[in-house]
Amino acid sequence: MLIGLYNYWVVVVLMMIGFYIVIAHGNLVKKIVGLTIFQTSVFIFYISIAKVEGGTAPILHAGIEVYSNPLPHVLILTAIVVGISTTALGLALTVRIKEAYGSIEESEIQSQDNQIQDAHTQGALSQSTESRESP
Amino acid sequence: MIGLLIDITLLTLLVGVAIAIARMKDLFAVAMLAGIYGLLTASFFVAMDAVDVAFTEAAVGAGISTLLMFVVITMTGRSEDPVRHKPLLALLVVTITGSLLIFGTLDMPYFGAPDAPIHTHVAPRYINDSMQEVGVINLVTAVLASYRAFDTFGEVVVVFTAGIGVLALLSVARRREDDAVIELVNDSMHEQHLILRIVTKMLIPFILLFALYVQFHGDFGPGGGFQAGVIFASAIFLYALLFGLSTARRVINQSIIRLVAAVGILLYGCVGVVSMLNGGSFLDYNVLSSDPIAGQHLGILLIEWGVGCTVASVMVIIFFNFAGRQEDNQKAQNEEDIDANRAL
Amino acid sequence: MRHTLTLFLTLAAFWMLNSGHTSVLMLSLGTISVVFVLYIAHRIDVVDHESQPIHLSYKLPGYFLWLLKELLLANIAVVKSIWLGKNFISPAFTTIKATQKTDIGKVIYANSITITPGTVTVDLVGDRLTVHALFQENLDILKAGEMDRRVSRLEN
Amino acid sequence: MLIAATLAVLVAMILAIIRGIVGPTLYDRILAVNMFGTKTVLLLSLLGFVMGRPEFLDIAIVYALINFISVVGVLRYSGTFELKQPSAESKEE
Amino acid sequence: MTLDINTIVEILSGFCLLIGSFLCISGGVGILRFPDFYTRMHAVGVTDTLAAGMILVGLMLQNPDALVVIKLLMILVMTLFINPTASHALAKAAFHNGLMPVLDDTEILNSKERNKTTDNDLEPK
Repeated sequence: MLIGLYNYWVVVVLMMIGFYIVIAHGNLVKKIVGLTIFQTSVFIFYISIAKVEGGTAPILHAGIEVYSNPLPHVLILTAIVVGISTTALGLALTVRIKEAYGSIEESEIQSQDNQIQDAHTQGALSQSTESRESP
Repeated sequence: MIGLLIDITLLTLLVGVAIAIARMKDLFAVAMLAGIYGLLTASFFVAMDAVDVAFTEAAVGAGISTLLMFVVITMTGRSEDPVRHKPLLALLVVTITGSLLIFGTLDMPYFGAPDAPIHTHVAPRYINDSMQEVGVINLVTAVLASYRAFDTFGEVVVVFTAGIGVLALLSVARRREDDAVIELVNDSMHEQHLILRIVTKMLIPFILLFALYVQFHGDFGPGGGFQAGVIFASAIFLYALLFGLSTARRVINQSIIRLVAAVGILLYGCVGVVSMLNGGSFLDYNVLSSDPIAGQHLGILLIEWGVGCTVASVMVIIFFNFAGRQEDNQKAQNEEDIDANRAL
Repeated sequence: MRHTLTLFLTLAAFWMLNSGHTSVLMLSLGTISVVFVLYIAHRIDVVDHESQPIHLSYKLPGYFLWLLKELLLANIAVVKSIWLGKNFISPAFTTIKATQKTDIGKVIYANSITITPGTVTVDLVGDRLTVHALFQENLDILKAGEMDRRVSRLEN
Repeated sequence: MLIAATLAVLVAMILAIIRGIVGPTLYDRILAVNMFGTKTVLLLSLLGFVMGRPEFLDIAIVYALINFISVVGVLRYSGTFELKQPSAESKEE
Repeated sequence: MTLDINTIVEILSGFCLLIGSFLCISGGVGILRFPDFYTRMHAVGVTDTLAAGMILVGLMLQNPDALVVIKLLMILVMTLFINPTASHALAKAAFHNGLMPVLDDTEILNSKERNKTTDNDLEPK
């Protein structure tokens, strides 16, 4: 019982660690690392499912009867390469955010955004009062 | 038994490393640990018989991803802000979700059970009949390139799109650098990193050839276009790291690389279209040749080649853009520093 | 030209040893790959006497045997100090002179020092090697210059 | 014996991870990662034999290569690669 | 009792693996026990060269398949070729960035504080 489901529990734990990093940390790079951990936990889940007791790698060989399931391997193989591409995209966005805001901490970005928003609303207010006064 | 022990040890180590990653503030250390995490995952994949996947994860998780992380950290700053957003609330959310998920796993078939639902639908066909239908002894390649070729096509397009995305976000118009300057920088670098340089010079042709070997032997053992592309790209990274980005840009033409990325996908798509013209359905290789098995072999060879081209060039594009951006930032920083010094 | 030829031969050998397939298709793919890699290697300019040290090749095996013996001895010393604890090490640090004339000779020397546990080449500037050693004795042996002489002998 | 060797490699991996986590300097961490990479290569070679299919050694070769590339990359981007003027002569002697 | 060639090879292989395992663990202990970065590097050198060599040779003796032996040999050559280079690069980078080695015994005793100071030096701004 304990051994039989151990893999899945580890997957859940890893997934939750990744999830925790994503929601509890403000640094964008750290968040991306968290996402990577999350992603990897899914990979581990799929590969664990594919394992067959007593089987070997799904490459045919004379005299071997039991093979692990090749389908999840295919899905994960492509997912890894796609994963690095999307991670790269995320990192590229981070770099641009750093250049635009001067910081990659979520709270700071938020406060800068709020300031801009405030400035806009104030500007809009004063503009509207001006326009009301002008005629 | 030993298999189980290795499995459990590796998984426990993974959890340990993940927790360490979560707790660390120094992002460089986080990236290093992420590299270890990638190596561990790859070892786990080998222990789980997923040799092809381990192949890819080795190059991606431990190599490229760590490298990109490092380039980005040099641009965005090394330390993390100590302020956390309501860690208790986050912990609560995570615990609840985790316990629900663990409750869910209680219904899962036990690990390695041969009669689990996943092993009863399509897998037997792949394992038993693919030798007659596709004629490739590596079942992963058979499924990847033949049974699920359409799916793989989508994945390659996603990789390509991500490459374009990075290009759009990070590419900067580059002024042509003076050859003499590059030459000068190179010479001084050569003095400084004599050993690294000479060893790298010896190594690079072999890494490149190894990548091509992996590309063409995907039918017989672990390997194929994805793995080959990543390894090929890492050889070029190594070159760029040691001989400078401008040298690498000069010898490896950027527009050709972009062209190759597109050609790879086109090659893949064209194989599908040709099989349609020959009267089959999209990506049905049986009709490519008079003998279905020969047709399958030809089709797999071509699309793997397409995949390899696209993956390799997209990885190179991604890396060159990140590194180029970093170099520009560095230059700007240096100039600012000099100005500041002058002002003082 | 000579270097291109040797690179071609080593690459071809590398392919054959890795692949082990002798069907016509695999062999022709192999040839194409090797030629392609040769083209790239020339383009990125990594084919020269440094990456293809053929002029040293016939003397190397003898040197490696000697190095192997040194390696065994050095390992025993380091392993002993690992288990005995930190009181048994006497880290030392110095600069020594390399007498090799060519870059490749210096690289072989520096790497031989590093590969022997107990000594690490920390820096290589001109003909001066900065070496860090776990024991003072290691440095004394290095300064006696046996390894240096052997590597120099490889060169000519 | 194979199993004993596998376990020994696993133990060495654990010790390397501890060094990687403890640090204290960046270089210690890189050293730990480098050692961990070598251990992974050994583990993979051993795993093939333990599981009875030793023909997948290509993966171990890739690891050896990638390990080198990542160490070089890390050094290049940890801001330690563009060397200041060598200060070797002024030290010692 | 006759010792045929297979048994001898088997015993030899077991012996190599045993030595390799011992060296592996030694290296692991060394990287934890040694006082500073440079000395740790020597400990890693042990595992990287002889331990890897022993284990790989032990594996070569296990399997008569030529292709497998060649690949193991290739891994061995690569390890012996690449590892010293990587170690050197690392040591050089550390040295040029002001990480000074701990030299005599009195300093080793103070290595705790030393390590702390180096950490602070590297602390991000």
